[in-house]
Amino acid sequence: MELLLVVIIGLLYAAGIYMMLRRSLLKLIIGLILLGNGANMLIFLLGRIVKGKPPIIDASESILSGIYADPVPQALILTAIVISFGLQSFAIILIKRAYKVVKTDDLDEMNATDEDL
Amino acid sequence: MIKTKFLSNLLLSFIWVALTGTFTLEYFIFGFMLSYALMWIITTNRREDQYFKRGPKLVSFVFFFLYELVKANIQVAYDVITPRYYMKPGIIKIPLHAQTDLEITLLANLITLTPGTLSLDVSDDKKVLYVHAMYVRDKDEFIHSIKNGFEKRLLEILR
Amino acid sequence: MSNPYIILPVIFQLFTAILLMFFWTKKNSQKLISIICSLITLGISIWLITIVLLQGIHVTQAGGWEAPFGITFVADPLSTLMILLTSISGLAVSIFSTGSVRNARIKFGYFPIFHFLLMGLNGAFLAGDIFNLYVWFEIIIISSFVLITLGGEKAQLEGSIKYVTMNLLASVVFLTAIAILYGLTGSLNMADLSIRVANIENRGLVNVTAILFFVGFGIKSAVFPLHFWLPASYHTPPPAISAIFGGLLTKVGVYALLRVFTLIFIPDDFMTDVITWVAIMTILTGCLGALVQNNIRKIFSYLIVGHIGYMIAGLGMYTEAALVGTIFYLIHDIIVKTNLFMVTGVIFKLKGTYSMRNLGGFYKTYPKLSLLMAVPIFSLVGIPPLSGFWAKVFWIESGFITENYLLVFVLVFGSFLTLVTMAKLWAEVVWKDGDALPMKINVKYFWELKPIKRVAMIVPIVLLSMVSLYIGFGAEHIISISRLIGSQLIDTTPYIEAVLGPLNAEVI
Amino acid sequence: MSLYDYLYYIILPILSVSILIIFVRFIKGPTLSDRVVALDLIITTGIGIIAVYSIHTNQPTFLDIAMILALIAFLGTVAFSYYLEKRERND
Amino acid sequence: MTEIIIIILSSLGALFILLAAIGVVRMPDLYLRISVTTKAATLGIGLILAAAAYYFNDLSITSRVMAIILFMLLTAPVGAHMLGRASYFTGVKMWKNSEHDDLKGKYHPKTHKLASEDEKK
Amino acid sequence: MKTIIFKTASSYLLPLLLLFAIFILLRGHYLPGGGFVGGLIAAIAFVLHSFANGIERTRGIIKFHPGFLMPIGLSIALCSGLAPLLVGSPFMTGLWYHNPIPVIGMIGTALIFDIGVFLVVIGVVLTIIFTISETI
Amino acid sequence: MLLSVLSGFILAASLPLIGKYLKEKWAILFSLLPLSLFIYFLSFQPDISDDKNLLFSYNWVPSIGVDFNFHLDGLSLLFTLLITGIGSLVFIYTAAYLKGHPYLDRFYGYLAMFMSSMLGLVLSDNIITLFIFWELTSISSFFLIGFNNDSEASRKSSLLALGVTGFGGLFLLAGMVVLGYVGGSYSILELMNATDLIQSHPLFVSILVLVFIGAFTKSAQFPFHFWLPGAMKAPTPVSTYLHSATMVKAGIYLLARFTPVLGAHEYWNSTLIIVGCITMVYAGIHAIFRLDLKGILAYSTISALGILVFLIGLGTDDALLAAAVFILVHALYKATLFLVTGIIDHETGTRDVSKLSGLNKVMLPVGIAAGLAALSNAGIPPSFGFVGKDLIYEATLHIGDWAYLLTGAAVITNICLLFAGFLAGFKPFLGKLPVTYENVHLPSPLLYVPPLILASLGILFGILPLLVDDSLIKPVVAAMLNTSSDFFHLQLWHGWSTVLLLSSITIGGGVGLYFILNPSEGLLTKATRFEPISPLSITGKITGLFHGISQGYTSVIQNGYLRYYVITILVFLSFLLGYKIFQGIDLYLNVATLSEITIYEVIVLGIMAVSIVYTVFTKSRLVAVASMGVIGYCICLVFLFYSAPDLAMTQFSIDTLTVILFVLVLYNLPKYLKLSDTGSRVRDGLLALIFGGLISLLTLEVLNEPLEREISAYYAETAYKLAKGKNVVNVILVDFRGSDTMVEIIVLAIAAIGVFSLLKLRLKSIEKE
Ligand code: NA
Ligand code: NA
Repeated sequence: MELLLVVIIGLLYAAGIYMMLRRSLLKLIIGLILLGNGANMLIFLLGRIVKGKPPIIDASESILSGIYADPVPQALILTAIVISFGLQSFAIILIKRAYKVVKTDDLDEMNATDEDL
Repeated sequence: MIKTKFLSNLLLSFIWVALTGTFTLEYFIFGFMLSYALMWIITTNRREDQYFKRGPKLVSFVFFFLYELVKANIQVAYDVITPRYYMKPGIIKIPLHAQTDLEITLLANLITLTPGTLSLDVSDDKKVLYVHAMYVRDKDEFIHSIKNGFEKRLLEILR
Repeated sequence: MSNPYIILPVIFQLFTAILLMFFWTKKNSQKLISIICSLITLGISIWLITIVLLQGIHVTQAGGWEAPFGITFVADPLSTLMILLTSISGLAVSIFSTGSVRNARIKFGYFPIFHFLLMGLNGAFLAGDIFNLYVWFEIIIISSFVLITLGGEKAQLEGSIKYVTMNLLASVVFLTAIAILYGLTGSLNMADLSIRVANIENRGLVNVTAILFFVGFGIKSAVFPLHFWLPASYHTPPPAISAIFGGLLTKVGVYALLRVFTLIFIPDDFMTDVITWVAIMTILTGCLGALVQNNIRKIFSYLIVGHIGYMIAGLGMYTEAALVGTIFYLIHDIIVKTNLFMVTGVIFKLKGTYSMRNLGGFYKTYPKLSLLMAVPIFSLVGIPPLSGFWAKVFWIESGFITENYLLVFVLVFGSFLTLVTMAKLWAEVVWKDGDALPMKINVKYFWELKPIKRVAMIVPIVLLSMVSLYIGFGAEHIISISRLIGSQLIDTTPYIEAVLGPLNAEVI
Repeated sequence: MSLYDYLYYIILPILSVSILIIFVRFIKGPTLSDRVVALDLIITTGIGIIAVYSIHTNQPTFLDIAMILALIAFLGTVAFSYYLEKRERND
Repeated sequence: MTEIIIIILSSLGALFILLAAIGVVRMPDLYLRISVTTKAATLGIGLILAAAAYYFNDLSITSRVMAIILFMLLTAPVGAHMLGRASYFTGVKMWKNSEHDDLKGKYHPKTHKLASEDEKK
Repeated sequence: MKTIIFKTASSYLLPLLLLFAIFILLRGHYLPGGGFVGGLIAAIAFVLHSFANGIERTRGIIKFHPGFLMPIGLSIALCSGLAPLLVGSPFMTGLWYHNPIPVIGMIGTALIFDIGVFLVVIGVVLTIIFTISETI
Repeated sequence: MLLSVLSGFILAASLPLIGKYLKEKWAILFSLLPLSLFIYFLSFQPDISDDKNLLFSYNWVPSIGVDFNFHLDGLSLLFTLLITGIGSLVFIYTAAYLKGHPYLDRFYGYLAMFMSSMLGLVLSDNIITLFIFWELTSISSFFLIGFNNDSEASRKSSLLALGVTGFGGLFLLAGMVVLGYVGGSYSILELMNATDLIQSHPLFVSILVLVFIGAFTKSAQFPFHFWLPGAMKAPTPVSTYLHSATMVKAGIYLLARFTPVLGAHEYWNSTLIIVGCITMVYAGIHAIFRLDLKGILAYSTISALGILVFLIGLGTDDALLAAAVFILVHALYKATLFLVTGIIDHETGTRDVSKLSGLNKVMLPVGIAAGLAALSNAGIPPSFGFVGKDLIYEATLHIGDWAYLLTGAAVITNICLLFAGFLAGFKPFLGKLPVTYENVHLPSPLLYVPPLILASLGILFGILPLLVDDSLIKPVVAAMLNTSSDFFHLQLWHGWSTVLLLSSITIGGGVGLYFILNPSEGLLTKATRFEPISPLSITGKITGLFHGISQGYTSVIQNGYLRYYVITILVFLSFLLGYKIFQGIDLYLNVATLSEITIYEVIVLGIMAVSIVYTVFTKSRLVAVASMGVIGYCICLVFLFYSAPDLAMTQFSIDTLTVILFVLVLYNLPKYLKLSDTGSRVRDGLLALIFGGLISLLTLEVLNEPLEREISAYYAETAYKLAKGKNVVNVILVDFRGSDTMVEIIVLAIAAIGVFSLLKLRLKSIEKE
């Protein structure tokens, strides 16, 4: 199963990159989101995957015993997801505003700040 | 309206208890207080009708609904899995007896929940309901079946 | 030494930001709160660096969970120094902002975000946990996103799109690196990682992970060829914002590089080569870029890049002396760059333009101001014995010792380009007789400001100029702190022992 | 065949295949509304998968996710409808 | 006995979902797809959830399952209605064999007000 | 969107979802859930309501700007983290009230912290969505 | 001592307070500073002639061995006396020259700064401190050359001067640092004891090169000489003080100072001889063709500096003696000529030598000063210049193999210098006074007394060389040789010898040339034909080219296209990753560690893969957003299958919220346009696949490694017992790693504020700064 996940992660990274290299602002943001998803999956996979044993202590027990999923990557991903959500929302609004002000979605037309030596 | 509010309050407390899955007095009281607070937060003017004396009708309505559900599901299933289409779809205007928002909403939802029909919209003057139906052999008969079936039974419970 | 109060610089900034949020539209209260709290933070930072220098490294284990299980905050000389510098710059920019930032921006959260940014910086410096470092970085970038777009002007938005994109890319790379590091070690505590990474047998994987960290932090510190966002964006927001960005943001990347590449990864030969080449190209790109600009803020933006190259060069040589140079330069650069961007703000308020071609006449009209401007400008050039000078002594020596002749040459050449650029700027802006520029209606000129605002714009420049003069003339003190830090970067045992407790020989 | 095997080897695959079939509609469209219907149905089917999975792994906690999913599916549909209506009105 | 009930419930549920899946692909127009799928799926999920409730046989879980079902019964038709209505005035066409369209012309093109009678010209 | 059906449904959904949100918040320490997801659900509840009734109505319910929830939530979270400093423990050390409270369970700084998270998340999501909706 | 060195800085710093009052009427008071310093340094003379080395120690940066240790020996004494002596006269002269100038106080400030820097430079024992003062002289020079900052030419010249000297200075810094490293100390006194160590070190050549670049740029040696004529744009006192008498001699001082450390080495000698020789001849010939008095003097200065470098390069006792004398000689006559030129310029308004004549009739004392200086310049007895020239020939004649060639060069140079001296010293004063200048008056004594003093000294030392012999020159030579020297006595008359013959040839040639060659526009034009190949214009071209390259490079690198930036970053990252993965890792796959594959996972991941591809390639924005929704839900299912219910919940909620956001925003965005061509799509696709592939490969390799579970095990153990929670993930979030969560919600809050202000804040047009 890890093999498939590895492929998917690679695919997410590749798709994210590809989208970032397009000229549309919107695709850029989509690309970043895909990359973020890829990174989260990567953390998840590299924390090693365990099927059907969430890191929740049974009502009758006081420690987590046997085989269980590593809770640390889950906590990290949770934090990362939430943070990306904040950043992504901001980025999404940014493109909206940029479109309104610059009046184009074409990134190639947004290079005024680099010109004018 | 105090009674209505009290009822919804009780209902919400009940849901709380159901959610937590612990039927004890403390949980119930806590839920009651919680929903009381929430209702205070969300209160806008809303009309609600009395709530009691509808028990038996409710039960029979449920069975009626389930029957309709299964029947229509089978009909649709047959149409879905067989290669030919047997349906005669269309959007039908159904005049409403239901008046309050709650009545209309419940009716519309129930209609949608049965396979083959879909409440598309209610006119702004709340006089008619537009329903998309799969099997409209006869338009009038269809309207009649809705009005005598769902609407009548539903209104009996609600009024 | 355990001391729960070392996170005060973070907590207090957070407190300030929250307090400011409660005063959302009350601009005068916000200004007052910001200045007072910045002063208090400065006091806290001074206290912190004093106890660290006197008593050694202090740590606190957040939540009371022993390392490596909880999140550790470490106040070592490097981090407390960075916090002190942040507080100094922060105070200066806070005062400067009260005079220069227009009310519209203040009413839309300028000050709270500003203090969130400072909090993020302090947090990043104290973080002793790699993932915690990541979250602090996110605080920094999101606050900088908000600040750089605050006002939503066309140039701001265009610049910020590049800024945002590349910083988010950096975050992804950083996160990827953390994922792999966790996959290899199962740990996140940096001191713990130091030991665990050293014990990994598959060095290939370790080196690859190091590359990811290098690129992630490299983007943030704007090294070639990862620097593009900086010249594209730093000149777009209001000067106060540019000031705090120019002074501190990229340095956080440098800090992270220093930390990670001394504590967790010791660069192998390939990595030092890469760092060296990156440094060379960064210096050239930044300094050459600065040479041809006309907008004075862009000049300084490019110089930021070039001078980041210097600091990276110190890392590339990887000797204690070179690292000492880097630390020294870091101290100088934070103060001076912040100051210069504030100076550009004053220039703009006086003339209504950033264009070197159109500027002029400062020598005649504002001689005292010119004199004041001379301090940061010539400090930046590194006219000895001003603050930019001393680090070069360390680098050149290390460069010759490690036989990095090309690097030394480029360092020297970069200094030369900086000199020429600044001399040109001086000749154009200060000496040249400026044309009478048409008044712009959208600019609130310096003389239109209330006297208190004018004072608020000048005082921080004086303050930072004095600090940079002190760095230059009191070099002895700065060097001895840099020395201490440099030695602790090379010998990380004190750091690790402060976090994990005394180590037994076999672990090391 | 035990209950677990039955769920694992019969029911879960059926549900997965259902998702796959629905996904065909998602890809085909042709209108956005079709895709939204498909999306909604995918989520709904997901609830089913979760329920079966919770039986299979004996983890009732998974059912809580089902609750959230139900909520989410509705929200998504509403948002898309909201968008469609806004877009149409302004065109 | 428990197992058999669970197997029956879950099989029925899965079949209904499969039915909805096939329906959503096979039905010729959007309204039919909405129509077929919303309830087939709701019914199917209801059954599977019931199976789960039966399996765990725990009051808190049963109540939770009831809550989910209730919630779905409440939201699914509302969602269907919203989407159907939005689609209608974004111009999603009905299947060519459809016979009646009482909605035609009832929406005010600008305000989206829905009339109950034909507008008097 | 002026549809009677949705409007009516939303006014029943709102309290239901809010209850659910608090439920998720409180159980987080024992089962999946917690302040974050709880906050999201609460926010979604309001968002749904605003879709159906317009933002003004929803605003009327909340009675103050949702953004205000952010500093409040942050203050709560910060206080829960600072409390241990008063007794000389490190930042964010869990302090627990030793007797479990009926219904809610164990009361401790962690729970208070989670409530802070809950409020912040509501404030954030509502600020974002409402601002966008208002400026469309 | 420290106070006396820094007094100039103190004066400059106090100007904002006192400058205003002084500049009006009491400007002359400024000269008290150099004057008192002159007396102060003169008071050390007896000690120095007693072969005492005076060391004054002050701490500064002990941790790297940088200090204010001032070392006074013969060499530094000579220079301090020149600096303060000529300084006093220049300060006095300035009071009249720039009388009433609005920025007179600033001018004195810069002059004082310069004087202090120069004193520091020649007194420092520490080579880093020496360098610091060295740079300060460049900076003060920059301010002084650019003093007339309204004029573009002034600004350009000052930039050029700073550019060249700054360039050299940085190399010098490198040289000093390496020298310190190699020699183990920054103290010159200690370095002198480490000569063997230094000269045998592999870095010795680097040190030489670096020090030479520093010295040559400062002392205007070919091909770095071109900044000096431009520097004459500065007011005359500056030209006098900095660009003839003192600053340009800093390079000479440096070479002289390091002679005991780096000297007596083949590379040292030959480089200096060659460079000095070229410079003296080249600049000497150049001087002939000038019309501008200052231009003539500038080139003759360069030539004279060439002679000094040349002499130091010869390195013999004779040569060093000659150098020591010539430093003094040149300072005296060149300062005089500059001051005189200033007077002429001041009074007549021109410096064009072809237009000037007969000024003796209106300003005789000035003419006397000029004439005396010209004599000394020409080396005509009984001037001190004669003594100096003799010594030069003495030195060149005894050099061995190359004696004739080098002597020839010296003769040619001296002829040119003589010619130049006559041109500046005699030509304006002799002959007929043009009508235009009949109203010219003798200026204030403050202007003509200083040159008169200097010129008279030039004659006085010639007549009585004993005055300076033991007292000044001998200690200088001793310092350069690092031994006491008693091998000579300066004298005017050596008797009949080859040297005398050479002197006569020089004088005859020069005087002849003076009468044959009349300075005119025509000559100048002929000379300017060679301008395109002069170092100045070559440097100009190189600078231009360099500027062009910088511009091109910058606009190529910073081209404004975001995607090229991203591509660059990714290519860089992929290259490094790829290189390290394939070079440093054994690639293998450990199948045993992998878990089984089930049908439903395959389906979910398959759908996910298709959705990813679909998101990328769909032409509709909404479909892309919806597909992202699908991707998100598939990820949730993966989280769910692999025991992460909290994650699944959160991902679900967040994903949906993101979709909502997109949907709300999309409504304002334009439709996708197909903007990129197939070529770039293929390129981007390849890059993306390579990067994705590398990440996959890396992931697989990491999966082979065993994972330490110590930390998770601790959490599993203590989550309930100590942290009182059963959902370990949540316990981590709110307790074990609560700080992360704290930060996380702050990120959210900031983002919300950002969204709010981004959408709501509309600057009024009046607020858009
Ligand atoms: Na180390
Ligand atoms: Na949770």
